[in-house]
Amino acid sequence: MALVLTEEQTLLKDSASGFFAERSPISSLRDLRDSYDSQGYKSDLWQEMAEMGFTSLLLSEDEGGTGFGFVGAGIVAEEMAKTLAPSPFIASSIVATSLLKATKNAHLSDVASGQKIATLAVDETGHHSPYTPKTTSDSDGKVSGNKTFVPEGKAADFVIVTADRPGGFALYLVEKDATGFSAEQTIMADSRGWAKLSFDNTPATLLASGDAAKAILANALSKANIILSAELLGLSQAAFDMTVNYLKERKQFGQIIGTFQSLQHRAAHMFSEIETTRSIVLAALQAADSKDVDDQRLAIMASAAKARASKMAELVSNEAIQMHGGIGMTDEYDIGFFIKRARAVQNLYGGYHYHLDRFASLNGY
Amino acid sequence: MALVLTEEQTLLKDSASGFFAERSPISSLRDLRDSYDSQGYKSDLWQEMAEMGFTSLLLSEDEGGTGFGFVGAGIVAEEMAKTLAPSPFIASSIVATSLLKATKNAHLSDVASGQKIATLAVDETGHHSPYTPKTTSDSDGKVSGNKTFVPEGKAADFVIVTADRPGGFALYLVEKDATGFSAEQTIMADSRGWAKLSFDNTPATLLASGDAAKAILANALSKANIILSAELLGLSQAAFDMTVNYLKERKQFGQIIGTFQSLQHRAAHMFSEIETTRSIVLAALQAADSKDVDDQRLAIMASAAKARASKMAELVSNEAIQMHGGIGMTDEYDIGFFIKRARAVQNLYGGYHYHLDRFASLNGY
Amino acid sequence: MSDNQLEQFRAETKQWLEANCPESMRRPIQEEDDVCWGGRNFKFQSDDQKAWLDRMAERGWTTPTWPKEYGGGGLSREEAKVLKEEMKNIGARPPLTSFGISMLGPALLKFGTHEQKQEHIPKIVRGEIRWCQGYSEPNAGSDLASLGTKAEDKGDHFLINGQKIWTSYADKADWIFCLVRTGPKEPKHTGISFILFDMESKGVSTKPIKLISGYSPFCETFFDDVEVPKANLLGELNKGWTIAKYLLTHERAMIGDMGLPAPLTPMARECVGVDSNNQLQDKALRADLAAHEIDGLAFALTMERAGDEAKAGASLGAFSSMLKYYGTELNKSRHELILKLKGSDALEWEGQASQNGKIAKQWLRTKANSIEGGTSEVMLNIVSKRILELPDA
Amino acid sequence: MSDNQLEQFRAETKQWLEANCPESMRRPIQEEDDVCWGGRNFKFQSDDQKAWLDRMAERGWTTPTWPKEYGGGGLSREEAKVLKEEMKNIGARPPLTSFGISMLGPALLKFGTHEQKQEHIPKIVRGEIRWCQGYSEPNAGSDLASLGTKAEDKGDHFLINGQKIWTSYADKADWIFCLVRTGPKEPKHTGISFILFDMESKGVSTKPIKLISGYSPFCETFFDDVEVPKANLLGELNKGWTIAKYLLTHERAMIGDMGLPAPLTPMARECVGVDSNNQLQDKALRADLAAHEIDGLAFALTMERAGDEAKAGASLGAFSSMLKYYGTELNKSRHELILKLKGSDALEWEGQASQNGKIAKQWLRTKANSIEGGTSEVMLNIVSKRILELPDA
Repeated sequence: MALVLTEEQTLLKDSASGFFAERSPISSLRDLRDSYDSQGYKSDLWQEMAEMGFTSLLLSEDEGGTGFGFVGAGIVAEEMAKTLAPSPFIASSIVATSLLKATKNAHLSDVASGQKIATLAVDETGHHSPYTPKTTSDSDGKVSGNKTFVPEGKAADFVIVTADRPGGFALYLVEKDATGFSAEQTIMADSRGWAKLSFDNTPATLLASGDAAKAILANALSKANIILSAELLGLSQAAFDMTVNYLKERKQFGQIIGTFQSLQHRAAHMFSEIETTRSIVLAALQAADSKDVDDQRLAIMASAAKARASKMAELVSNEAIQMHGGIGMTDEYDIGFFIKRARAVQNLYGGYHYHLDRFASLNGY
Repeated sequence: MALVLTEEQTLLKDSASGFFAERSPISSLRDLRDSYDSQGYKSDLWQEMAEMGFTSLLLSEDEGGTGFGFVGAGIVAEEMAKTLAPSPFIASSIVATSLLKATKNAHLSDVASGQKIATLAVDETGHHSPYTPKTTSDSDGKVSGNKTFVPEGKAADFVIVTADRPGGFALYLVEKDATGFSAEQTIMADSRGWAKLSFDNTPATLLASGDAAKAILANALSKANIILSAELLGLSQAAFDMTVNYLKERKQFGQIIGTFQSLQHRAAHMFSEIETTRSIVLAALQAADSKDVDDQRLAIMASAAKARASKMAELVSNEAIQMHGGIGMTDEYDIGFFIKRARAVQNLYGGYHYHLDRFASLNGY
Repeated sequence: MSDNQLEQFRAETKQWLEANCPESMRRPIQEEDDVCWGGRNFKFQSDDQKAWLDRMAERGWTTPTWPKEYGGGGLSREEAKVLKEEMKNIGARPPLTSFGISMLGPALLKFGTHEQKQEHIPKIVRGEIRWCQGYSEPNAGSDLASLGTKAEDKGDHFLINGQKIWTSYADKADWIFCLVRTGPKEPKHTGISFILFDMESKGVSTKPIKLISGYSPFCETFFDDVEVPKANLLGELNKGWTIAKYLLTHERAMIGDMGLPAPLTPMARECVGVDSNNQLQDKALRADLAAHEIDGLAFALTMERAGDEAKAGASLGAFSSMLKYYGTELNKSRHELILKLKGSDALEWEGQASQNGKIAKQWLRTKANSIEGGTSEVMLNIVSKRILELPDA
Repeated sequence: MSDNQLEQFRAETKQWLEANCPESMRRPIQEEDDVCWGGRNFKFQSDDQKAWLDRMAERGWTTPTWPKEYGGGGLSREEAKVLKEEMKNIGARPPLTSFGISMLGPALLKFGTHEQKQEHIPKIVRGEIRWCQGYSEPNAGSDLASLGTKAEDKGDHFLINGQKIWTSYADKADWIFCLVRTGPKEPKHTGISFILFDMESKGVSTKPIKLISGYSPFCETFFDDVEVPKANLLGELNKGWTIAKYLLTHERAMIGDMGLPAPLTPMARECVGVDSNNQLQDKALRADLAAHEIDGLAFALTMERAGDEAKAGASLGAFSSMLKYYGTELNKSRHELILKLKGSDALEWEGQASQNGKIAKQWLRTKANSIEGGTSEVMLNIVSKRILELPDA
């Protein structure tokens, strides 16, 4: 497949771009933060996203979706990231949707329509280690344990949770009003809707178990990491554009600072890193949509894209602050929101080193 | 101890600097290369170095040496490296001398006077792995096996060799005319006197065995790596100075290229890397001379110095070529000799990654 | 000073510290509140904090090497080093931290009149007056010399109008030392004067700037017809740039004076875990950590070497710009590494587990290291021009 | 072209290649001698090498997309891609490698007269004439436009005097395409013309330059009163810069056209060894290798994307400078990594074990990648100015 957007995809990009710029500028995230909103996003934005079809991109038109697939989802994630628009898009419309689809769960349609919010609870420490949960379940499917770093964990209507079950690994679904379940909001640097969850003998529905469950989770995490790479690409592009504009305006020593060659070269280098990342993200998105790509190849592309996008985002977000100088350090200016969100996305479902290791192992070394 | 040179050490530095500039400019190495000299250095230079006392720096005045110790040896290694002067200084006057001294071997005085050349043969593959030799010996001390990357291996009058002996690791001494011994010159990128050695039931004198031998070798390798760090520092400094001078002369686009800010910043960054390396090298040299520093601490300092000097030398030698542009690629110009020697020294007794790993292990992580 | 005398000094110091440093002042500084800044409005955290300051100030040991004449400790460099070592041995906190000590003091001692020293130094030593620095302006950041705050000559006083930015703790300071324009704007460096005044003067107002780290250590500071007596000029009229440069060099050299930061090994072992070889589980992170710690060691040794060379009579000069560049970039890398060691836990912003986001906020705080006190870019310019002597365009 | 037609073309091509590509031409290119450069004095390595060239040239498939009119293959982009894929499938070597194909051809096709195309293109297609490029001069490297080689108008011919440097294989080439000054030196870009002439012309001499890699692919080339007919001017007088720029862009875009380089995994596993988890023993090197291979993948995909965007009608423009910068820096890193994987074995310079120092010499060869064809610094200048639109000083 050619590494360019189709006409339809370009239209989607334009409409997503306009939508987020108008409906959820960065000030929207700032408002949520300053009001200590516990949901972490605005319900009316989410409603409008559903109406735009953004919540059902992964479902074919036959399944009641918009059929844009992962390339479409990557486009939306990238545009959304440019204004740091907060919503359960990735947690619910990508990760949970992938898992519900793979397990043929009946909640799928409610999630795809945006009426219900779902999320995956997988991490138990600061580091991603998805296949060896300490959370346990008995053979009746009662789940006990703790999860952390759960996106939209407070807002979710139900949670897909990993657990160690007698006989092996398992994926469960837990309703938010189930007994023994509680979600505590965590205020994180990026001001989004994170939560710590706890389960105490909580009744849960078994979605999948054993190696099948691991394979389903691995596939969903590969896809999730590809979409997160698109998010990192979008937020880095926006931070970079702001920075290049600033270089064209700010004067010091009687000169526009953008005339200084060392800043020019660093900017040109960042451009190269962003553009090469753009290619691998697009190829990974196409791989996620392709029927010819097996799980191993998908995992390689996902880890490559996530590792690279993470490294690139670290470079660009740091340079963005440095090149802005003092003003970049002020909360009043928007650039700080980008570096904060970048680190959260870099960490979610495995950071740079995790994916470097995974890439090497998958490639046989 | 203060991290500055004493008056005596400064005098040694000045005299070494003048000596190598006059007696062994870079053209001297070029001559040896172009004449396919198999010894790899000029005997008269070596004789003069012995007269200067450079071959007996590690021996106290009581032992018949000049008593300058490792700080003195580091000074000589650094100055020698600035003109890439070829000699068995490191192989014989540092590494072999350390080992002969530690094993109280009678050859020590001949080596310290420069009359005999000795070297250590430790590597068996392209990678340094000193304590698990494939070379074996029987209990009579007959050695069989192959060694590679042996500095001055062709010129050496005798070779200290590592072997697996019944009962454990051992260090042996082999004379160059021993039966079954042969040394084959290897022409390497840096045009120095490297050799591959082979031993076939070769009679050898046992110097040390078991854990004691390992400890003696480890100590000598720590010290060797510290001196090699000083060599990397010296050659990097010289390549850097040549480069900065070139930046002040070369014109392009009607300007001295040294006025371009991106080159200025890269040069200033290199300066920082060189100066910070200079500090750790000096501290490591002082540690090698200090009675208060145990083997573990010495090993930490050695690995830190070698890892850092290697990384710095890689940066500086690459930048030196790039900043010289086309002229730097020509054999006629001297800068190419620096990058070639740098990589050989980086590799000898363990490269960057080897010492990074060792540093981490020694520090308990 | 003979080794014997020094050893005697060490013994006495040890004894005195043992007797006078309260137990609670022997614990590491954990948070902002633990730091004693002094000043008119300072609220002591505890009686111990006050006692420790008073006892140290009485001996002049809040400023060990300053002259006794003005209340300083009058110690030699060697003695001061001994004091520092002995304080470190018992884990004693610095009794007083202030810009009066670290910045203004050295300039006052070098450029001040006897009267000025008499007036200001003892109050700095005793922590009675807290100072802030008024350098940067909205349009004069890296290009500090283009500053525009005006001081007009009104006979017996200057009339000051203008705005400063990035004034550290201006809202908590009692006095300010300030660069003002008293001469023509071109050539920029020659029309600047260095002046001291009370922040309670009429016409001074401050507004804290909230940072991305959530902290507000800096202010915007406004001067609206502030009257300052002429006697408050430090050094000569229009020669303030010399003093500012002297202080900047001093400040840059101090950046890394904290010595080798604590090894990250314990945090790494705890957060990342170790395998059966006692190595960190995450081997790539392990390599990054080793590389960083080696760089940190090389830098700490370079600070030490620069100090030793200075003692041996060498002038630090532009080398301080290299130290400032390298030390601040290293500190930024260190905090990125800490983020990686702690993973997502590092990103908590509020809450007990994270001590209200200490790691995240410190990480963001470090981003300013390479901007404040001269950006990394300016430092590299200085190194390339003054040390490498690369030509101007 | 329909998919059906393309599939038919694929089938026919497969069959033809099977029948016509000699077995010995289906082995990878191992060394310099395996490359067929063509030209008057070329010594074919074997009859197979000559037969393979002749057969491919007859169909115009040495230059698949060039017009049939001048001997090219006349294939569409899609067909050319199929041909390339099918050649790759059987491991067929390129039948001909030449600067005539990769550099001069595109310029001739775009700027040449019908007569010029008729004269030169078929000889390029058939490998009869070997070309070299005369651009750089000792004082005109990155600043190519300041070149000084003069071509004086002598009525029916130009008289050429001057010196070129870095002329690839000038000592082996039959003809040269050359930038010469026909107009005033200032403004520099407008006085340059693009001219073609025979290297056997009186007054042309060459001198190989020995490189640090031990190879001598480049020459110094001297012109001493060389007479060149006016008809040999390509494009308009004093408009040669336009052609040179076109070619440089073309050349830069091709740098990475080799696709994804071979994975280093086998070499790494063999040289470094693997542990019981089937991971490289040296974990830090393993992480560096993974990071490098990911960068390589991202770059190869970027080349592919640029190609796809060009097909979709986008103009590559200054993006090619980014590709040139990134691809060459990546290749340099790759060879530093190979050195680390092989350890000291990589540094052998002569001898059988190392195929006479192949690894070391290739490593040094790559250092020129970021210098020749426009330095990395010039590429970054172009990106910052033409893509990011950052202002000139």
